[in-house]
Amino acid sequence: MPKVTFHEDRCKGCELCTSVCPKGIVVMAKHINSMGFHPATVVEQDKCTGCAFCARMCPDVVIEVEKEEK
Amino acid sequence: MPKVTFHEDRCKGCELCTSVCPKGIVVMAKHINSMGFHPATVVEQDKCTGCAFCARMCPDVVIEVEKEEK
Amino acid sequence: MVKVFERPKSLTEKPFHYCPGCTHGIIHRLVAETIDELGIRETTIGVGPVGCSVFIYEYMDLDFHQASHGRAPAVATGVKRVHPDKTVFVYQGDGDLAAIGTAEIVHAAARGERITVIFVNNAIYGMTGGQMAPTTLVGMETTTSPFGRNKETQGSPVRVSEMLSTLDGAAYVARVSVHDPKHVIQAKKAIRKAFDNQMNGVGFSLVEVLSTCPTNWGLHPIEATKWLADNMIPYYPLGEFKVPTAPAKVEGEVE
Amino acid sequence: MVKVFERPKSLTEKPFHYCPGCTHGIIHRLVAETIDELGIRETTIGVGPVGCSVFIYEYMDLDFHQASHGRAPAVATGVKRVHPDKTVFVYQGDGDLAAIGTAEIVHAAARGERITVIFVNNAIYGMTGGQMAPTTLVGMETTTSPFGRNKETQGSPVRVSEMLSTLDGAAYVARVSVHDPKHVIQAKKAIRKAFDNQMNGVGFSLVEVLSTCPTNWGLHPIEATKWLADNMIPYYPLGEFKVPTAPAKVEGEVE
Amino acid sequence: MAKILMKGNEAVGEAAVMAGCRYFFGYPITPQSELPHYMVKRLAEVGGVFLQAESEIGAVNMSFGAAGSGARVMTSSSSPGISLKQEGISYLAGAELPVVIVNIMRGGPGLGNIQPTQSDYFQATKGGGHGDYNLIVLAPASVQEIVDLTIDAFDLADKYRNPVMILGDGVLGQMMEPVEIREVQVNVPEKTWATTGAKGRKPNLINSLYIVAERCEEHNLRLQAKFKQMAKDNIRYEDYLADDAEILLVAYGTSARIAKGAIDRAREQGIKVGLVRPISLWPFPYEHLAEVAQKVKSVLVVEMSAGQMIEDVRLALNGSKPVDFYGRLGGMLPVTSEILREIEKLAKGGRSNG
Amino acid sequence: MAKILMKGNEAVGEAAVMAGCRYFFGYPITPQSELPHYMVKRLAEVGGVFLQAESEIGAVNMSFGAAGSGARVMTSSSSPGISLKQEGISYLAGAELPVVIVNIMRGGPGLGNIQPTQSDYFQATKGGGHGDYNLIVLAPASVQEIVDLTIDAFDLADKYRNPVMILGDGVLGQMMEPVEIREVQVNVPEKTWATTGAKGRKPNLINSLYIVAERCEEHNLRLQAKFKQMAKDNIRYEDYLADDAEILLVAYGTSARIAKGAIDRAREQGIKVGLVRPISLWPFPYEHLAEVAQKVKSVLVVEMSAGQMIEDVRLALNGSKPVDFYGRLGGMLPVTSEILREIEKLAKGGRSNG
Amino acid sequence: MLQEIIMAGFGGQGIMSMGQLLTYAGMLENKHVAWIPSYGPEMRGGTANCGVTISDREISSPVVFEPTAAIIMNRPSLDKFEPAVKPGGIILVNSSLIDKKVQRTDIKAYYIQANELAEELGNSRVSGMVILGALLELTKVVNFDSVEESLKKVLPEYRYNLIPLNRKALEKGAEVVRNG
Amino acid sequence: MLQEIIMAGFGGQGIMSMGQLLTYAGMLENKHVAWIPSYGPEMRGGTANCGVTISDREISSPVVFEPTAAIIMNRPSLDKFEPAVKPGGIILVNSSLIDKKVQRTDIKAYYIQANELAEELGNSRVSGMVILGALLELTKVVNFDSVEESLKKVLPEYRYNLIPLNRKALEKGAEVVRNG
Ligand SMILES: Cc1ncc(C[n+]2csc(CCOP(=O)(O)OP(=O)(O)O)c2C)c(N)n1
Ligand SMILES: Cc1ncc(C[n+]2csc(CCOP(=O)(O)OP(=O)(O)O)c2C)c(N)n1
Ligand code: SF4
Ligand code: SF4
Ligand code: SF4
Ligand code: SF4
Ligand code: SF4
Ligand code: SF4
Ligand SMILES: [Mg+2]
Ligand SMILES: [Mg+2]
Repeated sequence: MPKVTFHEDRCKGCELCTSVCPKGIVVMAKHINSMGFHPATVVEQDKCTGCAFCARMCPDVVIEVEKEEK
Repeated sequence: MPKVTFHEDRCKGCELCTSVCPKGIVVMAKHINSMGFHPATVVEQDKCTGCAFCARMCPDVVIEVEKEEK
Repeated sequence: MVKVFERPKSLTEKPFHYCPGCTHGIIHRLVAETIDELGIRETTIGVGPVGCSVFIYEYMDLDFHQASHGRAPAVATGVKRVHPDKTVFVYQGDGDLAAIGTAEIVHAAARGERITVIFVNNAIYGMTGGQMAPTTLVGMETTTSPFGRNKETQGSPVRVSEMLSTLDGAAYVARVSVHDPKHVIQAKKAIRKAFDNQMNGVGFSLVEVLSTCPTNWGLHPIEATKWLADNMIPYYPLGEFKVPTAPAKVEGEVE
Repeated sequence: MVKVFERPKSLTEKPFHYCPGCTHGIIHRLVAETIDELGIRETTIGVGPVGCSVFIYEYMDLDFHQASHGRAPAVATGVKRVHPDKTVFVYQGDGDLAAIGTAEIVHAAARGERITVIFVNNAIYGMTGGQMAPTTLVGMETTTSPFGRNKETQGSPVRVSEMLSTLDGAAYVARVSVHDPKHVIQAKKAIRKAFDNQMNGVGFSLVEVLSTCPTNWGLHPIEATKWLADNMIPYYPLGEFKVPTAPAKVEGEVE
Repeated sequence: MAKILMKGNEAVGEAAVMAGCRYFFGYPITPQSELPHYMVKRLAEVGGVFLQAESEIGAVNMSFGAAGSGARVMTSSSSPGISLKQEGISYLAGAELPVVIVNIMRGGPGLGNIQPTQSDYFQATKGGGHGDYNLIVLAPASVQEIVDLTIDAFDLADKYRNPVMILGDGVLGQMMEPVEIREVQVNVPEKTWATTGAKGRKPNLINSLYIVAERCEEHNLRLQAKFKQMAKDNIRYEDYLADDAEILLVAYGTSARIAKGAIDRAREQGIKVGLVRPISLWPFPYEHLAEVAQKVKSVLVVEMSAGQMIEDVRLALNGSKPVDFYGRLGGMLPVTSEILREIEKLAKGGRSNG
Repeated sequence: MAKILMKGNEAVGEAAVMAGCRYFFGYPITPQSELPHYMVKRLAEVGGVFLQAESEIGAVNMSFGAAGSGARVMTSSSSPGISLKQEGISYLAGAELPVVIVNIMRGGPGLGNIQPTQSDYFQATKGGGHGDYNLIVLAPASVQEIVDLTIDAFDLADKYRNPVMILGDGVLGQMMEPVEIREVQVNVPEKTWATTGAKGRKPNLINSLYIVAERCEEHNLRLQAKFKQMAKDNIRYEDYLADDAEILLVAYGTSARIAKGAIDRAREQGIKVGLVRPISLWPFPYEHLAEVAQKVKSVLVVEMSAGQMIEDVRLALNGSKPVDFYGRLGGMLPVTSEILREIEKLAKGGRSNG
Repeated sequence: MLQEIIMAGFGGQGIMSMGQLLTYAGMLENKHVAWIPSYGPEMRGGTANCGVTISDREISSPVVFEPTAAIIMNRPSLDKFEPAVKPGGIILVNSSLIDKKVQRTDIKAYYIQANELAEELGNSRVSGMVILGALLELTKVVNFDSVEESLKKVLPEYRYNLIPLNRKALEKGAEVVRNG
Repeated sequence: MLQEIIMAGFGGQGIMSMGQLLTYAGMLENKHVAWIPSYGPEMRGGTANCGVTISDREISSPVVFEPTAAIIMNRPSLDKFEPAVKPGGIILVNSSLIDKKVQRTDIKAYYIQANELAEELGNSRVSGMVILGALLELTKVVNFDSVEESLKKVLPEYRYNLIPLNRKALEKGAEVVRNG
């Protein structure tokens, strides 16, 4: 199952990732990170297809994506 | 009958006029003008058609062309 | 599990200072990914601009020159002539490249300098507070066109890729965008080609990347990507304007 | 008897200092004739370059600015903005316009400055002793390309008219030549159009005139005209690259 | 007359408009951006022309064209941009064109930073461009003075047909102080030399080329005579508690303001210290300074640079007094307490080692 | 060692090649054109790179790139072109890059003419660009000295990581004199800081940006310490009949040569006159001049300018002696007989009024 | 009277305008005034501060090195400016945002729950005005009416409805410090 | 020995090279030498002149203001340089091209039909060498062998055949002034 990891400290809360996830599973967290932004996070990780759209769109290289080896 | 006049003092002897006269009647003079150049001059003025090619090609505005009024 | 997307090695750990949602960050990453793929981190020298990306040298784990405003192509020329075997790339904004640096980019292209230029067109001067750039669209409000850019008095935006494509020395010229993932992937391909060309000894390559400036456009980052797609792309059509025709020349070969 | 060809009134009596056979003189005359025809001698302001034609102000009986090397389009912009009702023209060589002055000409064109530019392309730096210009043909020997311009290291000649034609602000761009009387007549027509446009409030107009430099080409003036026809025209095709499309705008009207 | 609170950069712009300037050519650079931002709107109101050039070189040459055409013109930048204008400035001086040039100095050399400095003093006063020429260089120290000097700058430029520079820094550009916005009687002298179309007169020529050396020397001698006159007529300075001073500070612009703060505190301690603040940096108040310095024991120059104006101070004193220096570099401001410490040292008869 | 007859401009080029310079970036301008014309051929012989840039700005920035990449680099121009390079020169100084810059001065201000002058002294020595920085400025007075100083210039540039300027004029550039073409031991220090690809080491950065003022000040203090060291180690001058002189001339470059001619003639008349010729204009030989001047009655500065170096002479003498001036402007040369007349005036106890 | 006041906090807290407002009020009272921002790279980084000088005499240095009073709106500003305050001076800390206490004993510290107080008044955005009110009360540098007057100069007319709220905030702040 | 020589005429007469040749010869004799051209706008206008200094001592000024000798190859140069020649100096006029006479009496004038003499030798292009020969004879500034030697340095090898002719021209010029 694909997995996305958010390096939350780097997130600036721009929301670009949320707008491009085809599954709509990236949302903004309620809490504030060390830079003072609401960071993005994934809900329903199991729906993730590992398409990496979120990661490719993130200007701050917050997101890593892993997939099972085939 | 058309008439070409060479303001000889201004001529730098570049020969461009000689090369473009369709009648071949512009030639370089033997003598030297005040600037030290062999000036261009017209021979067989009567063959001149007044086409002004010589004048248009002269970089130093040496040549004037007159024609009879029609 | 394998990583299908991770931080490129050619980026340092330092967080970008860019505003939230500024796509300079995406473009930095694409360059770094390309350098990683080609395995040329240790043989690449970057030349940075004056503009919001002035600190690029802090983010890329490479040898770098910080050039004066607009002159990065000239600096890169000096670098490349001394190190013809190294990969030399330039990163410039639109104020830097298309305004003050016009002569330098035109002549680097005309000379066919074997360098790769990443040209970030965000239609504005980001760093200095959102002034009109040569690339600002007609009607766009900026701090120096507060009533909207007036075509009659302030002129029409310069299409850099089209202009440089008229030069024989320019081998590869493409315009891409990074406003959505699909375009990010295309942008990456163009950047890759622009580096490949240099390594193959082909002449000057430039990739114009349409980019957002949410801060100075006064838009939310998501709105900014939409605005780019809706307004910039119609005036700045995407595509490859010039691709190398002749087979790659060996460095130093002379006709 | 009527004069069918005489010295234009807008020329002073002072003999040109140009070398024998240098076609700068023809081009000066064409500009003067145009000004005479339009009856605008008293309302025209010229801006001269640094180059062999630096003394143009001594030959034309007009108000003139002697601009710094390459910056004549910027100077003309200043003049025209102060005197929008006057006719402002610029006379520049290819070193002046296409090398050091690249940014100034590109942006005057992009802004659609309502000025007329006479661009004399003789493929060389005449005044300073025959150095390579951005317009020097590949293989051509000059004092700074003594082995012939090498495309690989010194780049390819810039086609200014084609390059500027990519700019929306450029209303009229044409390339002409003065190597024979027929072409002189065509050149005159283009120059006339370029002035007409300005008077009609149409934007930026530029006429590139292919010109000889017998001295630095090391050719007799007649050979030089032949060399121009045989070598320059194939690389620099003649013609109108851009003609005004929209009807002329009234000065100050804004969309 | 109403007072309003204004930023220094905006005050430059407003004063220019008051002085009848209707043409502004610039290129963005921090920390002077409020000036173009202000001008683009203000000139639209009064029917002037604001034009953002493609570069500083474009801007100075547009100014050349507009000034040669008879207009009152301003161009503005900050240190690196002013360096780029040096060829153009030399042309303006050579062709005798009245342009007001604003330099809001920032940290150098190179890209440096955007913090306030005074490290372009030499460039401004000794000629950063080639050839023998001088600019009138005016250094305001308050927003009100920015207004007054900018207005004067236009008059002086026209009077002498010479470029005039307003030399400020980021502090002056960004700070707000009350200014009096007064009616200004705009008196532009008739410019019969300007290019307006050669109608009913001989052509006018705007030119700095004198290809024959003898002519070029004549031209230069004429310029030198003009500079001499300019130097004679335009010396400006302010004395602050200098009358009875035993220690004399010399500083201009922002560092003079900070120096005043230190002087106030030193006076509280009973130390007799005063200030001469050159307002015109060119012409420099050599004689005045020499006169005031006669009565003092020691002189301390305070600059936001490695020591540039100090050379003019030394030239003024011509060895008559020791001259000490306290300076901060690279965008750091002199600190009142540190200046005070230098003053105390001098008061104790030591030498400052700033 | 063989002597050959060479033009000054060509000698600059040959010396550069002797010193291991393999990169030349320039843009045509009279009267330095023989230098690029020579270099394009000579560098082809030794496998170097000659590149004609699109402008002087292009040339100085190409030099920046090449110097930052570890090469020995030269760029050359004349007055207006050098003005255009001022931003670039400030960047070179800020980023500490060793580039040898040649200025073959011509008449100004503005377009001026192409005749020899010395009117860029201030620009060269006080900093025509923005910010606090110094160039080493070397002023040869013969073709042999052009060779020697050019070779030294490359070593000094590398030693201090600082741009070095060779300041000449049209006379020096165009004249021919015999020169010794000797074998030069080229010792380029290892440039571990240069950009060569970050292989097996941390990335190298060529940079002049220090956005935080505290860092920028530190950088500047480091630069100032370097300039101090440079100033200490590199003072050069020549004394000519100065030992017993009662009248001291101070002149450099071409005007020093002409001054020597006048001195020879004055000595024939028995007037005790000598010369100090600064060879390094920065650092200026302040102390040496002060020392020599102690014994003289009066000092005459001769320049091909309106008087620029005279300020440094006055700073050196610090009021201890009267300083007179004889200068020619706009491309005119000082004339031996006129200098002689000034000397005679001073010998009679009068003041020169040159 | 010479008051040299530092106001410091995050960008977006309205620090700069608050400083300008105070400066304006001083000008209206015919005092000598100067306002000076810090600018530069920090600005994008987030912190913003400005100095306000108000004096009976001509102002020598407009740069505030040793403030007689400081308004502190975030934690980094406390660290930065606490050491700078003139001995005997005052420091006003927005304790809604800062939990740290002032360490120095030679200056007088006031902790004001400005955000809570502002919210009590119905609008959290006037927290700055609450602290400013406290400053006015403690220093008497200008009076409330002048600040209200300057608001009129600074705000566009359609915003005049906000003036009473701002006035209330000022008074609230004053009250808090008056009472201890 | 200090000789300061001006050579002046039209561009194309080989004046500059003649000056360089003389300079070279001086160098071969281990004398101190300097050559200096006039440059600038005149050059395109047509006149060309250069100064040559040859001395036993180090050369102070390479600029020749008061020549000890002048070779004059055209009329305008006569007008320009006649007044400059040092009293007691000499002036050599190519009388093939100049019909005017020298007016000054404090200098010694020589008129040489250089073009005719050169044509007698079979090549009008060596007229300059004829005058140079005269100068050498009169001033002894360098000897003929050194000039011949320098020709070898200056000419490409395939031109060495011209050397005897040039030598003859030098001697011809010397002969003319020796005899007259
Ligand atoms: C010579 C000079 N002129 C002006 C500046 C000021 N300046 C810094 S960045 C910049 C423009 C930045 O715009 P752009 O290149 O579009 O980059 P962005 O910030 O939009 O990425 C300017 C004008 C400077 N540093 N140097
Ligand atoms: C800033 C500056 N750089 C260089 C020069 C020297 N210069 C004078 S004219 C010229 C080029 C002339 O060539 P071009 O423009 O082609 O005119 P042409 O003489 O061929 O008509 C140059 C480089 C100068 N005067 N100023
Ligand atoms: S990898 Fe694709 S599916 Fe998974 S979170 Fe990211 S965008 Fe959504
Ligand atoms: S795109 Fe990146 S920075 Fe923006 S919200 Fe998503 S994770 Fe955060
Ligand atoms: S007018 Fe025509 S025909 Fe007559 S001379 Fe001239 S070119 Fe020949
Ligand atoms: S074209 Fe003109 S200048 Fe040339 S030879 Fe003919 S008349 Fe003379
Ligand atoms: S100002 Fe614009 S370009 Fe600069 S970092 Fe912010 S969003 Fe990006
Ligand atoms: S050098 Fe060339 S361009 Fe200049 S005048 Fe002579 S022929 Fe014409
Ligand atoms: Mg941009
Ligand atoms: Mg040309």
